[in-house]
Amino acid sequence: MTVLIDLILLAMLVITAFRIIYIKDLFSVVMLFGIYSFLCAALFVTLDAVDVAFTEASVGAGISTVLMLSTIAITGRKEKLSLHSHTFATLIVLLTGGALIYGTFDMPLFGLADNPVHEHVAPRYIETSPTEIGLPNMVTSVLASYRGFDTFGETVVVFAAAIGVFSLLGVRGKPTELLAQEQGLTQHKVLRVVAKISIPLIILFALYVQFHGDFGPGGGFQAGVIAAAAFILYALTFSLRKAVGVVSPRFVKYLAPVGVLLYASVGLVSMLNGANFLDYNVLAADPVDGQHYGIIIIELGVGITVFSVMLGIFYAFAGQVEKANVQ
Amino acid sequence: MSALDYLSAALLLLGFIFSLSGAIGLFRFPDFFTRIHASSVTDSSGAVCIILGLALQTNFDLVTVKLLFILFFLLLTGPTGSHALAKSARHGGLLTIPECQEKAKDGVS
Amino acid sequence: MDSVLAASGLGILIVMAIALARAMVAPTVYDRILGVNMFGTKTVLFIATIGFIMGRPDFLDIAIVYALINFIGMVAVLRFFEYTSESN
Amino acid sequence: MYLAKWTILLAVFWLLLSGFMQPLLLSFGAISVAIVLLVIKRMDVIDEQPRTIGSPLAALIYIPWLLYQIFLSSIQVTRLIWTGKTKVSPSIAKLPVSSVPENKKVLYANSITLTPGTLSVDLDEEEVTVHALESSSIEELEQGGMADKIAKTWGKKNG
Repeated sequence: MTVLIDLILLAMLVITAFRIIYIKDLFSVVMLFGIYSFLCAALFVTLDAVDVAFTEASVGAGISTVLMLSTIAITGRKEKLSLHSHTFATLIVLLTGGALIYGTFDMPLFGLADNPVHEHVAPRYIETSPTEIGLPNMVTSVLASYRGFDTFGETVVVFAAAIGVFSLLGVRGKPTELLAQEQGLTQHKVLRVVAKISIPLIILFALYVQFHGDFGPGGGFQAGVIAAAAFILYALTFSLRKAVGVVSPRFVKYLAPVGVLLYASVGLVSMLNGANFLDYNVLAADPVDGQHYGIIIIELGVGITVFSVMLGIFYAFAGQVEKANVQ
Repeated sequence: MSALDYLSAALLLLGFIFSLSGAIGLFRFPDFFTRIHASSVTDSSGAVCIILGLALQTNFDLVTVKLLFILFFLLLTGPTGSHALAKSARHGGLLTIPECQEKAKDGVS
Repeated sequence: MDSVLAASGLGILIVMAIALARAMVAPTVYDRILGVNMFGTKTVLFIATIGFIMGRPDFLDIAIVYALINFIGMVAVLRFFEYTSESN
Repeated sequence: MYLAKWTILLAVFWLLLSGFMQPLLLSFGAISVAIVLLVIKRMDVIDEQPRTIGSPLAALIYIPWLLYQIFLSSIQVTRLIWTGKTKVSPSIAKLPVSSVPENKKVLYANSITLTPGTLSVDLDEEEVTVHALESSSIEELEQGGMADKIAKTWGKKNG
């Protein structure tokens, strides 16, 4: 039965992808991309990859849609027709695709128990993580402790992306006069009332995801994105000007490095205690407790950075939209 | 299967029928505003029946509460979305069928 | 009971497919938004059902996120739709 | 009073989501609720939204009634969908909302949308514009069954 469900989902995914290629209205393309993300996430759920599905749903369907829509609002809705011939490009794409498919013949069959991925580190994680780290959600153990260094790198990459966006588009410390006339969805009374009721619930849910990453799906990445989405909802329904009044761009700008530094400081503290960078065993008298504290703190660091980076990027994009609107 | 299981299966089936009808209605109804009504069948009755059907499968603990929260949130945001979309469509100049007829009459006379 | 759940999961998938068809071939852009929105709410129900089929009710957290994101996406679409139609 | 209501609501929401009674997670919960309250307070200073979340007890009376209404009209719309489009005679009308308490107007508009067959397409201070699949649904709304139910359930005291 699950195979049938997987097949239907994959078929819908392929159809959506093809439809996206042929639509010239970029606004519709963005909406179909939203569907694409929902389908991807549903597939991840059927594959039991809950944490990935969580991220795909919040980042792919949520934040990406908002950011792409802001981009379209600046650049225009129609795709420019290309005058070049597509033959050469098609050839290259076909060749690359063919090579990739050829490459898969050498790969082991999907789902076999003796695949290389299941033979080296995975059994060790599965066997020892309950005693070494003691978290019910093994994904969090791998992500935050065994691969804590990788996750640190990812957090730094997110932060670096923010630096790139901020230096290109700029995030102002204070709302300018440009924003003064901006009204938000003032006409939509129903929308505003419902948004106002749901925003606190969304933020609380984000914090729940943040602090329960050890037990269920979720963690800092997802929590940061959901919390940022709540403020984006506020900016969309009330107005960017009011959202900037609640959480100022300056605050967001200073908060982004705080998370990265919090993460790094855990590593430094473990080094000062005579262990390797990001080895949480030495953070408490009992190594398992140490792991637990370390993971909570670094997840918090990830959450803070992701939240502020997402909101900051939205502010930068939306600020450009309003600027284009006024001019 | 216990009595609760039968009840839950019946609710799931009913939810499926409502959802399917709404989806068919998306194609059968003549204009955008009538099609919103079709989508509203799936959003309200479809969601209510399916989630209640699933809730009967739980052990009546926190999982049930989470299901009910999903239902609450869908019932809160679903109509809000439909309303805002309809309002946007009218604001964007889309006319309902009675208004179209009115306009056609005015144009003739 | 598992077969009933699996059947209802498949049923929701069919509804999702019809909504997807509406979102792809839409007479007006509003119909497209309507189709996408319906697809989103059906995905929420689908994930919840899958959680029960696989005996992992903690999937419900994901269904909640879907419901939240679907609403925010809808608002974003309306917001930027009003914006672009005004400036054109 | 308003913030106290939110505090209780958020605390209950946290406990229901989490279900853990360990001191560490409970203190995280307290911190989270405090953060959200801070955000609510900051938002209230900035926007001029009327502050209300209503009484949850009244909702317990209203929601089952609403679900019953939804069920009834769903069957009606489902019949319309399957029997063909020729029978659909959509109509649009403006209804007064003066009988509904101010802070329940949004609830009224949403209830109209939630019941299949009727859809609120606009809401302002005095009127709600309703689009219906059949003109009989509008007549039903004009008789004020739903508005009366809301007014009766919440009473006029909250204003």
